Amino acid sequence: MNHLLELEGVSKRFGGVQAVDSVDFWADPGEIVGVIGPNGAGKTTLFNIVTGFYAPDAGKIHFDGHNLVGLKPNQITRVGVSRTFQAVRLFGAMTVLENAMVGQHTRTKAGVYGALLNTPRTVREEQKVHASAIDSLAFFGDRLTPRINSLASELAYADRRRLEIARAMATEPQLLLLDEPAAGMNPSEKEGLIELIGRLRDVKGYAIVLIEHDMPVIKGVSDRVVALDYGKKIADGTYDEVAANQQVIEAYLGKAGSEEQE
Amino acid sequence: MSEAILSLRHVSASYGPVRALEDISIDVNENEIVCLLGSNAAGKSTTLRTILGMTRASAGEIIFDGERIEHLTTPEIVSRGLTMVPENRRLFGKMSVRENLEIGANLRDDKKEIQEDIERVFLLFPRLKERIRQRAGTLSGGEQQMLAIGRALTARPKVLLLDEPSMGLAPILVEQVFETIEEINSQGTTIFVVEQNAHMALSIADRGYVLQTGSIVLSDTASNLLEHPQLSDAYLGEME
Amino acid sequence: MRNKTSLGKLVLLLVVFSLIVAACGSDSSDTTTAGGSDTTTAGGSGDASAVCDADPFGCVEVGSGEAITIGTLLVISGPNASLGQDSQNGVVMAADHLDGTFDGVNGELLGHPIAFNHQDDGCSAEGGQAGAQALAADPSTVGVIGTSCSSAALGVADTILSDKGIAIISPSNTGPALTTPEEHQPFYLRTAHNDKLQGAAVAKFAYNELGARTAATIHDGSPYADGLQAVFAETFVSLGGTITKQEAIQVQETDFTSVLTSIGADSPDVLYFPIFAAEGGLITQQARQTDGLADTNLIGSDGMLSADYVAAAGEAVEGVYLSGPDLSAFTGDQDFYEGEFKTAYQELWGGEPAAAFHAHSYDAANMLFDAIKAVAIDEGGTLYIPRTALKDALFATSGVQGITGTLNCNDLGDCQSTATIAVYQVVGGNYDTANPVYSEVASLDG
Amino acid sequence: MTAPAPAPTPTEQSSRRLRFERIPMRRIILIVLSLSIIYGVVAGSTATLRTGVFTAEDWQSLIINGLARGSVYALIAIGYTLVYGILFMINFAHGEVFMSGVYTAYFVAVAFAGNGFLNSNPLIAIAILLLVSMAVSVFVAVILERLAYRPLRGAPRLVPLITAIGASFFLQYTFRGLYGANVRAYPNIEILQGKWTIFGIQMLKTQAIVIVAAMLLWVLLYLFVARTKTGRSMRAVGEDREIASLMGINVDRTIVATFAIGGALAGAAGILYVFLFNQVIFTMGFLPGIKAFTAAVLGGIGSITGAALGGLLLGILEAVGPNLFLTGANVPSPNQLQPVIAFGILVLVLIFLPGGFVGASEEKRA
Amino acid sequence: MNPTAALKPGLIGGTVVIYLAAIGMVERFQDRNVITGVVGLGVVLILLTIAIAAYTAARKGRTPMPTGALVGLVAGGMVALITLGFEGLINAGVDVRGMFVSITPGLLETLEFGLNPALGAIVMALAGGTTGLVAGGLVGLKDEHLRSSIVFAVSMTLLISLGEPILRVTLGNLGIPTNWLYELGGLTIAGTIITLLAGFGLRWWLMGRKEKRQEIAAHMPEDTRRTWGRASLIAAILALIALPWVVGPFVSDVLGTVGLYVLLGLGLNIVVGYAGLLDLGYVAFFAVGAYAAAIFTSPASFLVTEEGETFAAAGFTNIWFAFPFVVIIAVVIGAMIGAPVLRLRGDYLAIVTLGFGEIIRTLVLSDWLAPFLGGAQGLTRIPAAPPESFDLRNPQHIYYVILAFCFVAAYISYRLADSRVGRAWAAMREDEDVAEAMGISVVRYKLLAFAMGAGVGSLGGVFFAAKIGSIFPNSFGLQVSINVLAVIILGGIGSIPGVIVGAAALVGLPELLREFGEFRLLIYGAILIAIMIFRPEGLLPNKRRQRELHEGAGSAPVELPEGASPA
Repeated sequence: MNHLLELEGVSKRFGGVQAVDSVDFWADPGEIVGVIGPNGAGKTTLFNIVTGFYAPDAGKIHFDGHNLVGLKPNQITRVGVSRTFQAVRLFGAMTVLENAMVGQHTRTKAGVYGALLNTPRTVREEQKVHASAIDSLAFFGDRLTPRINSLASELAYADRRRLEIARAMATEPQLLLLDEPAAGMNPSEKEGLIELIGRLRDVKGYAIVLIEHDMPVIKGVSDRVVALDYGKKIADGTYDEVAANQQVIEAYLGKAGSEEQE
Repeated sequence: MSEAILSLRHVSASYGPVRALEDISIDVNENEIVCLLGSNAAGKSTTLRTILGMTRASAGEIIFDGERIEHLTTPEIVSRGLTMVPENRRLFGKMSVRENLEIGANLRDDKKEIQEDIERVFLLFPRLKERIRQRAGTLSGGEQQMLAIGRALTARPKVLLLDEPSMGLAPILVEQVFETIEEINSQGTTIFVVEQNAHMALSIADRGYVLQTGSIVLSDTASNLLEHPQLSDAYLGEME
Repeated sequence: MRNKTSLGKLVLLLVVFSLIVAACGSDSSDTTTAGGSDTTTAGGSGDASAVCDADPFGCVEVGSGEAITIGTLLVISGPNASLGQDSQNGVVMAADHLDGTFDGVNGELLGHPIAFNHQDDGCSAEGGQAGAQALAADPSTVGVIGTSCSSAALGVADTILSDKGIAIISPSNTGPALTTPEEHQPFYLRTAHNDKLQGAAVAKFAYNELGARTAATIHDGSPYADGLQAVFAETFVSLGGTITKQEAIQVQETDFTSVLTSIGADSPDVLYFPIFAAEGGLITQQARQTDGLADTNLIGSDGMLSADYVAAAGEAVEGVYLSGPDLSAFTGDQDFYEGEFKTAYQELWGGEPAAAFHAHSYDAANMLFDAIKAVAIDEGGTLYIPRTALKDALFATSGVQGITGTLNCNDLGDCQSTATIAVYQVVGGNYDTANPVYSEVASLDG
Repeated sequence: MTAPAPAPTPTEQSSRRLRFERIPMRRIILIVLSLSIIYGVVAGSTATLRTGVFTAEDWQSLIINGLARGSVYALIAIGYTLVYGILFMINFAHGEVFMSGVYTAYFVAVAFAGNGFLNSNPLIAIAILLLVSMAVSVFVAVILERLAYRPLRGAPRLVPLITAIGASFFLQYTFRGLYGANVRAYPNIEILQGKWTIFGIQMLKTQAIVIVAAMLLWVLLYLFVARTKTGRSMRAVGEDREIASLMGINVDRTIVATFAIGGALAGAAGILYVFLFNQVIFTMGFLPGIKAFTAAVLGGIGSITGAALGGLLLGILEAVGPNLFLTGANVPSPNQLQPVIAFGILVLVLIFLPGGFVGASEEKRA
Repeated sequence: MNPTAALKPGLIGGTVVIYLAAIGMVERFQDRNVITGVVGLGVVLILLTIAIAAYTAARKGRTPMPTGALVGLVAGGMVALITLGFEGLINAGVDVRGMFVSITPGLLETLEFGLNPALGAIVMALAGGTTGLVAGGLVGLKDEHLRSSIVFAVSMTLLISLGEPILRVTLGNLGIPTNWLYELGGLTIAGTIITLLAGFGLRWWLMGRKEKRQEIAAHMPEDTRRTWGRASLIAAILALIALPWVVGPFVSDVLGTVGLYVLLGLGLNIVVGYAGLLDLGYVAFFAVGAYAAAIFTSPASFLVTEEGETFAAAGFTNIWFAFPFVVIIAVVIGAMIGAPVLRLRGDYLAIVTLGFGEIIRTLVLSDWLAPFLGGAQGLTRIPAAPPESFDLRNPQHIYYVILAFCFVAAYISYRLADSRVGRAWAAMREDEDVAEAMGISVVRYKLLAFAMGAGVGSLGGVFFAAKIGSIFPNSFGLQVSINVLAVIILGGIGSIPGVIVGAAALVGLPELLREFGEFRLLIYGAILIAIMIFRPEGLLPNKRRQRELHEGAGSAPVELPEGASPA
């Protein structure tokens, strides 16, 4: 129980597919863990299990002393786990600022009465929400801040990815799960992303788990890399260890490829 | 390249505000196997979808068999002899194996020949024959991929497009699938395959293109590409 | 009745308009005054201004050549529209017949044309309110024929119009509450019979004439049907009979076999279902097919006294009893209703009457016309109709022959205070309004 | 844990709160609710049966009755289910499609009755009525698709639903304007009068014919959808529109075909309906439409078998339910509460079996 | 000009006219004078339809005037031919009215302009052609000022004629004589000409001043503009307060009904517009409010005994005391109904709520609960609320009460939209999964929306009961739910001013045209379809909602997920 997030023997089956097969997984405070694996390896399913979107068929999940199994996604967010989505899912009809403000939901309390009566507490809270949203956005330098009043759906693709991270940051998590944050970015944007993820850990102190196909990004940020294939964990270690792992190479390049390499 | 049966000339396409393809040109010659490689979200699937009219090209020409097809609807394009094995198979899960094969031949009326084609598919994939009455949704991953290929074959395409046929399959099955693709090609069907498993794809292909964030960055013969230093940079990252 | 489009004037107007536009401002207005007035003697007497000043609600002033505006407040939309449309037809026909013939053209009253302000009571309280407000707001409204549904009148239309001193005569409100001393509004009258009369008459008929000792009732959730069956049940029990079941159905339903099976379990002597044509027809058919009801007498009331019902029930209608006004008791021109009136109705509206209430509304409109004739004061072509006097004239209606019977309005506005209620039986696919199987002079006082 | 418990840390506090929130309150409420409803139904039913008010024949005829009206619901429900299966929209106006056909055929029936054709050649006459009714319903359904629904493909789901509600009123009042507001009685067809005894059970000829005809139509439809190319295209478009077009299927034409088939069945259902109830009025489509939709949901919307079973079940429940459940509980006018039973069942089914009886669970997580 | 190009719009126009005639609209509308003795509304309807067809076609054509004329000629000719056809059928002894009840002699007379059939047909074709010519001519008119002024003059004249029931009474109340303007429900000829000229002149003048005004507005300093804004707001409120006394009791009554629907619309707007839950059974809460209010106050209620006056002693026989309790009851019932069903998907929820609406209606109608709820006989004699001088049965009085509560509800809506709660709703509406991942308890917020909607809806019920004084089950049918839904959809889902516009258009206008009540639902249906197809965001859209409806591809995943999770 000394890890921040700890999964023990977690499994999930969909019809005929064993999407996640008895996976052990952990992340420590301030650690950046990269999760890699070919398409369909079960990476996103793992995220969905941790964040409560799927209930695991078997296994234990602990986070910061809480048992996460059986909690709803919103409760898991409240205890300090936040995530982004593989296909960016912003609130497209809201402004950039509003998206970030929604992130603050669990950290605030104002209800109907507060809104109606506009009590000093609500006013203060709204100011705090506003400030904290601005703060999250400011983390991305001048990428989002000048656009706080534009619609999320009007942003450039990479900025949408950034906004999704900012929105997740606004929930004030201890653990951030990023699902393919580099997808669709160009090389220089990826550079920026590597730098950003490092900064997130250093400045905010988050533990970060990221799924990524882009190996330079994985290499650039991960303290530790976990490889999945067919729902099983096939490797766990530093980037170099995992990259040298024969099973991983086969999973990635195909058997023929690895044979030719030999 | 006058003998190209399928060519894309300066094609661009977008999803909403995001530019997915930027001025790409590809030629596929008759009886060739051509592969398109690239990392996730590089625009590989978009290329296939654009060829088939499922995504509209915002610019450029697509020429199939001497005819421009970029303005046609999907059924019209299919009727001209072009079809695709989609990513993730996308079978009609509630239909039987036989029905899936029959629906592939939806545009044809020659009942006898359809039957012959179905038998030919069974020759290619004997496993499917055993499961002929089973619902496609209950097949295993490998069987589903076989069925998806079989479904495309019953349309008797001149050019067959395959979208990541290896995805989610065990390595042994991946090899089988690629062997089958070679066999189909040897029977006279032109193949254009999109794949992330670069080595596997290049091992059977004549030529290949490499796509990176919507643009073609490399194109060469398969053997040259296998040796090309930039391939691992662009596609495999720094894994090696 | 219908506005004719005057082509010449229309074209002229278009031409004039385009000329104006072309010339941008040059005006060439020609004002024509509407047709001349012919003076007819009005019944009222005395100095108009004096009478009008004396009347607490003043007078309606109908200028020379202007029309006398009659409001209607009947249900003309929604599922009950055929009921209100039928009544509205009756009113229009009364105006049509002012000149003695049904020719599709309104006759004149005291030398003035009749104009209608048709409002919809929606068969609901809110519809009655809105419609009554609209009529009350129009100072030219002389009187109102309406409402169709008791719920539109009770505490709503009757109050609003009475507060304005506008007489309202309902052709089809039968709810007893409207004419109780507690609820009655001073300007409210009705030519429909009070449920108290009809429900009780039917109960007496069933107990005394048919010899029934057990009875079941069905209502459809309308205050009309519910009220009738309640009065029936009360009277039937007081006569010594037993009510086996009081059931209810939903309107617009079509399958009533489960209700009928439930009722059939007791095999009552009589099934009384005072509802409307559509559901009534289905119940008639389905009752005939229900085991326990083979020998049960089926009785309906004036909501079903229509060709629609007979048609809707098909062959099963044979032998059904229907209560309603005793049209045979009409002492005037026997053939008027069956002959001239019904023929004209079909001619004008393209079909058989959908309900029985066109007759009541025809009578109501004539009552109003007579009262206007009696009190209006004609001064140089301008009519002055004092409102309170008009109401008093209406309440004074007595011994007048209408097609629904003799109209005698009592102090509480029941103009069928003593009515002859008849029960007809359907024989050979039709009921003969000339030959009721039972007739009783019922009085509210008795 | 023998040491005196220290003051709970914030983490423990929130943990305790989470433990409380982990209790599946909703499920508990639902279980309590369902148990009390089951108790009520069982208690009411036993009380009713104990009184012996109703004989076995009564129940028998009620059930036959339920089957007959259920058969009509089933045919209409198939129209909902087909459209839902392919477009994932509730065609709220389907009840009006049903009304339009049979109401129009009424005028043909009257003409036939007038010249005696109806009773001299009843089978031909009925066949013509059926054709007219089906043709008009198909026409209305196809026009509806073309003018009201097709422009909305790909719009958020509620948009076509609201359009359909609008179309429902529009059609209802169009036919009111055309044909009038009165109720109209279909002429009697002599050969349909009277009763038959089948397997020792007495039933009306019309009921027997309606049940058999509906079953026949259902089988025909089932075969059509399972065996024909159009049927296969319909299933394909319902499963995956994009891949269907990749198979060379013309999606638009397939959708039109689906509306047409739903319309044809509604038109046929209309004629069966007047066999049972022989009257038409412009509002007649609304209630059967709502009920057929309920039936489709009961059976699992999207499933043809489900629609048929749902229709029959709803019909029987309506016929038997009020008498069985409520009479014993001494509820006055139990049959007036039919909608409560019908919609109550709908609510319960959707709560406990969101996919209906036949369909697969639609909820993506428990 | 391509003559065949005029065929299609012409035939469409003709079909619409024939449709309008066949459903009886032309004939019923003809009973209403537009210009008395000259033209009735039915003929205006025909000509207007043809004009619209011609106008639309002419705008596309390169030669507007001939195109318009041709379109009009085709449409008019088609109408004429079909009219002749009907004449022929009738003369041949075919009972056309046996089927099409609206094809009456009167209708044919109108369609033939009262002439003999052949002559009438020619005139109809020519009238169509002329109308088309005029419409096409308008398109061709280069002078923007002139064209706009003509259109304005004609529309204003039509509106003034249609507004006769209100305007005549209102002007009468203000002591302005109207005899010169109106006659037998329509405009007089003189009135028509004056109105046309006035309209033309007004528009001409306004257009001339427009540029100048814009210039002034552009140079207005910020605080001056704010002052102006505030001043106009105050003016609007003052106008709202003065309104009932200007327009008289009838229009006040209509305004009260409109206000009631604004209230209901604001409540449903929270459920549908903010939380995105389609509720087709909203009438349930309206009924709960009305019945609860009636039970607490009516002497016919089982709670108020003849002599006991237990509740009277507690002050309950007064609607002012009852209404907070009513709202609490409705909120509780709303939560109870909502809790089990809120996890259902959109259209399933719609049907289930529709079912609940029907269940509630059936229960209030039932004999079973009649001892408590009055059954078919309803609950009557709901007492007037004190003070006596402010009788709520008076439309001019209840107007203020409803107005006040509309303000309260609008304030609630307004405050919520931009609060933490409103953001949670907006997030949930767009993407439930992501909202959940952001820590929003979707079930709780749906329930909150449902309960609040129930509360506002019940408030509507309370004042409905107070306004009418007696309530009957048939006032609480599905129709009410549909009406309220149509109101918020027409105005624009999620938009507060939209609700007001929607209620005015869908409730106010039909109240003023009650004589055409039979076509009300037809028009409702047509409006719902048209709005959904052409302007799904409504007339006065809420900005965010508008984006959601027009977004489509905007929030779609960029590349189809290549490694889609096995869901």
